Amino acid sequence: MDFAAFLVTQCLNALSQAALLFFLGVGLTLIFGIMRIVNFAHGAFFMLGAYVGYSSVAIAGNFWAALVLSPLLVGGFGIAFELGVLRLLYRRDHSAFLMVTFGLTLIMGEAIRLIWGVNALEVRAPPALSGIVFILDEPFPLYRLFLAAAGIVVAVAIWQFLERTRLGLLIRATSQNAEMVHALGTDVRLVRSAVFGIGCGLAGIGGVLAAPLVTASLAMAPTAVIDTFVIVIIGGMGSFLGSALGALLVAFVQVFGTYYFPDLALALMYLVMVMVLVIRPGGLLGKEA
Amino acid sequence: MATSVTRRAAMRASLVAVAAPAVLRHARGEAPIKIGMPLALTGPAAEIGEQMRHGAEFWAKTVNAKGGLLGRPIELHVEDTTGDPATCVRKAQLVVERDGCHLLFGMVLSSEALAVVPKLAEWNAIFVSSDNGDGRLTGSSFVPNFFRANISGPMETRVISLWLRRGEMKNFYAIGMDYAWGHNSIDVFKDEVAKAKKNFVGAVFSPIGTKDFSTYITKIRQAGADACFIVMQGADNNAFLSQAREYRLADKVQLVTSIVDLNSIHAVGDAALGLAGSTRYVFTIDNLANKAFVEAWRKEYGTEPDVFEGEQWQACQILQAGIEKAQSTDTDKLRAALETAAVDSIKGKAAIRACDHQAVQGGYMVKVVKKEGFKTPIPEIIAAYPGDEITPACRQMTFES
Amino acid sequence: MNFSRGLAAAACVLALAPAALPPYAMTLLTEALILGLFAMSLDLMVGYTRLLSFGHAAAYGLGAYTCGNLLLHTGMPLLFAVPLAALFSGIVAIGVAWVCTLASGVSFSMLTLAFAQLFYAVAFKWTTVTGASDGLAGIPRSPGPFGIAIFAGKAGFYYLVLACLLGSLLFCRMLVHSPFGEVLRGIRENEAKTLSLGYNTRRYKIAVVAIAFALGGLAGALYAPFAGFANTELLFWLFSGQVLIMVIVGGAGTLVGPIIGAAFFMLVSNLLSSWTDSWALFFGLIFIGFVLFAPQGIWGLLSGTGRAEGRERVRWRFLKSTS
Amino acid sequence: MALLEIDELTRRFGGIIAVDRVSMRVEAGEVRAVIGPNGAGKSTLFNLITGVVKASDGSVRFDGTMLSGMSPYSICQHGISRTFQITALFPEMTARENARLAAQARHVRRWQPYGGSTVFGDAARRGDAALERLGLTHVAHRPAGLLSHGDQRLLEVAMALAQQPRLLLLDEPTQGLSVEETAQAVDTLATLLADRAMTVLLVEHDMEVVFRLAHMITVLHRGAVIADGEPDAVRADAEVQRAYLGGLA
Repeated sequence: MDFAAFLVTQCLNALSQAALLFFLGVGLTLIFGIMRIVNFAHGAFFMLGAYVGYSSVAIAGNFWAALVLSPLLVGGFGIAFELGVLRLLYRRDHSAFLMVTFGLTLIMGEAIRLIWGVNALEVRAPPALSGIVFILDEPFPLYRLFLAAAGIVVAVAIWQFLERTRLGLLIRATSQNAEMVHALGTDVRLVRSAVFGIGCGLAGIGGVLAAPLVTASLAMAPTAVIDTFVIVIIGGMGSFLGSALGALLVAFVQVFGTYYFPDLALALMYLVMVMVLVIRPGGLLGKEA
Repeated sequence: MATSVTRRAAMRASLVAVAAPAVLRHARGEAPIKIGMPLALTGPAAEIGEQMRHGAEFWAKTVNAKGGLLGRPIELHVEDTTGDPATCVRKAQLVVERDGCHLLFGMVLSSEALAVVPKLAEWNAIFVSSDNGDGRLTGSSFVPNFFRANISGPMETRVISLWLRRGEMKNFYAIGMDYAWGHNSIDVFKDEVAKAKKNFVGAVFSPIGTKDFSTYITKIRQAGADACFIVMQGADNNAFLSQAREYRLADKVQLVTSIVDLNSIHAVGDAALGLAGSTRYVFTIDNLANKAFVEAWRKEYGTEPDVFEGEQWQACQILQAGIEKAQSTDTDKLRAALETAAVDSIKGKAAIRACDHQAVQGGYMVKVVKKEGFKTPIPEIIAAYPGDEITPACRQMTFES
Repeated sequence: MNFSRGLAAAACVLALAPAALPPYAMTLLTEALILGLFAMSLDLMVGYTRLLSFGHAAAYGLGAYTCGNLLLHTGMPLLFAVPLAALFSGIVAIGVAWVCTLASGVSFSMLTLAFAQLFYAVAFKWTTVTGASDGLAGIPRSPGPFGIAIFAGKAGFYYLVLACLLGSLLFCRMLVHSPFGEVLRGIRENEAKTLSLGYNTRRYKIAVVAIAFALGGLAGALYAPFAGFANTELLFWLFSGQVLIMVIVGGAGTLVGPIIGAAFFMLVSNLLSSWTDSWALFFGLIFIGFVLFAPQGIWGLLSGTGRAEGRERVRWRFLKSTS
Repeated sequence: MALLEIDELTRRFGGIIAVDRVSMRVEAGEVRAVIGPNGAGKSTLFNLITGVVKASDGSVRFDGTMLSGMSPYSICQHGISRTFQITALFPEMTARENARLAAQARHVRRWQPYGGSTVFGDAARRGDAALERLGLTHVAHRPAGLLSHGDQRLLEVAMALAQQPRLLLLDEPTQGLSVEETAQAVDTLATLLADRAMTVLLVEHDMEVVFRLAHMITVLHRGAVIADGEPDAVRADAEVQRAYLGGLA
């Protein structure tokens, strides 16, 4: 394959991976921005998304149904958890959130094992997207193009949502100054529940979208949560644009770094993080930490 | 999928049956034969752990139903290691010291086995492996109390290389998971390719837990090989096969994997079609013992036995042969008996050799095809090789010719 | 202060344990004490300086690999290899801390995580020193000097661990009650103010990270000859997360609490997982239960003080009143 | 030579000039107030002097030593102590421990990792003395976070005093206090400063407080000095009046 084809396909690969990372990262960063908590269970929500997606496909027979059902159910579960547990803890130290979300990770992992079993499960891309297209004579999976496009569409949608809608405005205002929003007569608690739900729902979408690439398996959660932490930190905690930038940076470094320095594959992401944090301790677009 | 639910329910039932005191009392009140089984039952390696447990439980149940072994009931002490070597050592020590097990099965991962093996002498325990592929366990890390009933990594690689020697393909590439098994197998493969006077064009290793294989697939495509040797397992294997299909990799390159198992085929579906590979056990092996085993298994669990279920069953047969021969479970006597143990089992003849405690046994090459009567593709045997051709010389990891 | 009386009593009970407990219980207890030492070392950072490290496994792994290599390849006696490994871990920590303390808050946590993961990657690739994914196996408990072999046995090794733990506990107590410790407390409560009072806070933080790493390395150095192996899992981030949980469950900022937390974590997870495959489910519920119903940790429950909670309340009121 | 000499000190944040070529002299024993409308750059000036914010240009000399580029802790070690506009304390420690930790910073063995009865003893003596001078002895045993707002403001001053600084920077010591609390605090401060033993730089909004305490006044407007002199002179200054009135309008 010639270099042009190589470059184009690798960039598209990186974009599709960035899209998946973005679905995880944006949820985590929104939650952090509003609630000042680090959601350790984010990977578990991602995994739950994939499994719910599997069952949705099995029952409804349709990948698109999964794409709708999964975020709703996962987001709903997130809201229930926020209402039932997190809400009781807002006056507490960060370590309390760390503990409950760590506990939740264990519980969700085991619950999924009990419900769906230990074996990995196949989630197929919809037939319309299972084909390939030829880019400069190189075959490229349609599904990955779809991922990249979905990432861009959702990113723009979230951006518009934050800029244009009332809830978006409230979310931004709350992350700036929750007291003030509260004083102006909005129930900040509702905003928090909504954001936690949205964040988990986005992780759920990510899970469904990732499933055709990696199958739905119990191995999804642990690596996902750490990747997500890294991109959110690189981008700047609480920054929407930062999470998009972090996802792009990590995806491109992974794809090209792994190609040229396969021995460093394990360390690449962390090297990038160290470099970014040493230069800008708050992350690329974050406030000073 | 639906089968996993029924399988799970069935497994619970068998657990009860194994543990039920009523069954134990049947066996004339003799002291039970206690076997410790530290397994990864949660975490990424749980798929294999579950299979090994099924295999051992099915054997224990079968033996106990016939009045036990030497008139003594089999008692399995299963513990969850989560696939972590530190936990594995702790759990192994627990079953030895607390439960008094001096026979061990289990240890799903090589890293777990390598951590446990040096302690066997201290524990006065014998460990019969049913899935550890690392060549060094019968090589540089050999200890007298370790026995390998299963096919090792070098052996499965040898099966593939013998099969490839007959073919037309000239250039080979390899991708492996970046840990001991991957490196071992690919080293052996490289060596084999050189002996066959063909070209080994390169290899790449992916870290455990890799999710996106697009870069690796690009590398494989660019290498211009006729075939690619794959050494992967679990989630990584599933992800690789799914993504290889996305890129239609198989259109250009014959994929040959070091281990074909039903679980991955179920997980990736049609993405496995056309995949060739070695297998340690497959339910389509054509002999009487296997037919009976598959029949009984279907009755019990409603599915076909998978690789590690078959391998575990064979390991149990070998241990059983050793115990019957020694008429005892005393470590020294049993070790001596096991060194010459031989069975005519579900994979044909398998015999332990004394020099490195490896079970010499036949190897199978399979191809994944669609078959009437099966919902998902199944592995079909395309070649079989006798044990003496695929087993390296004693304590060696590579082959003479 | 009845701390010393309590400690003496606990030490006596623990010293008598080998006589009363069966071998497997001794194995578990020894490992629990090693983990206790590890968790206590992290408490210096988390509980006393509010430096939330997400990469403390690095300390354990460094200690374990160093000690393992010394014992395997140099024939150095156990009694020398263990402290040397701890020292090495502490020295490496100075460099790590120098970089990590450029940031603070969540970024500090993530930098510690990054370093631990980089060590993990190195351990995976540096086959000659670390044995890559296989790790080091068959690590001996070499005798000496002067042929002292008492620590090779089960009870002997237990006493070695116990001595290290008690010694470290006394050392940490001395540290946190010293002028140095008082400054750490200041950093914990208000770092900017501590800086403006004329303390070079970064230097204090680097010092406390180095001490925590040295003690964490001591725990790792004891683990290698205890288990007989060292493996990359000892450096994995999941382990860092677990030890952080041990500290919080036990009660951060109490030193004794994290030791109990570690023992609790290990013993309960062992007990549960022997009892049911679904142990993680119950384990998770226990954590959430702790947060909701025993916010001050196990030590808070045991000692009957609501100190941690009281502290949180004071801090909350203060933040409310000034923002 | 003046104790504190500020020359052409400038700080830009992006395009905004927060402090614009400020020059100022503070003589030993003098109480100088820095006043100005909101956003005049008073707090930034304090942060520049104490090293919290780095200067874009210009220099600060303290007793002949260049402070520019030094970190906050070493500036403090040179004998400059400060309070913050937003109360900065150790909320979980008692008032006494707060003052003691402040005093400990001046002890040669402040870092000592063992024992400490000598260090703590010396520091506590100085801390207690400072608390007494500010009339806080009766709340010394209470956690600082639970003190009344007025006491918290005074505690911060006590902490600064416990360091026996050669220059004391007070950033709006009466900020957020009620009228009675302010009156009380000003009385306490006035007594404290009566003997002219201390050099003080004071930022304050409340003009009554300023005229009661200060010997000299510097007026900042949009980052620049527009007046500098004795209280009566400044009060009469036309530009000052315009700045304030303009600020209000």
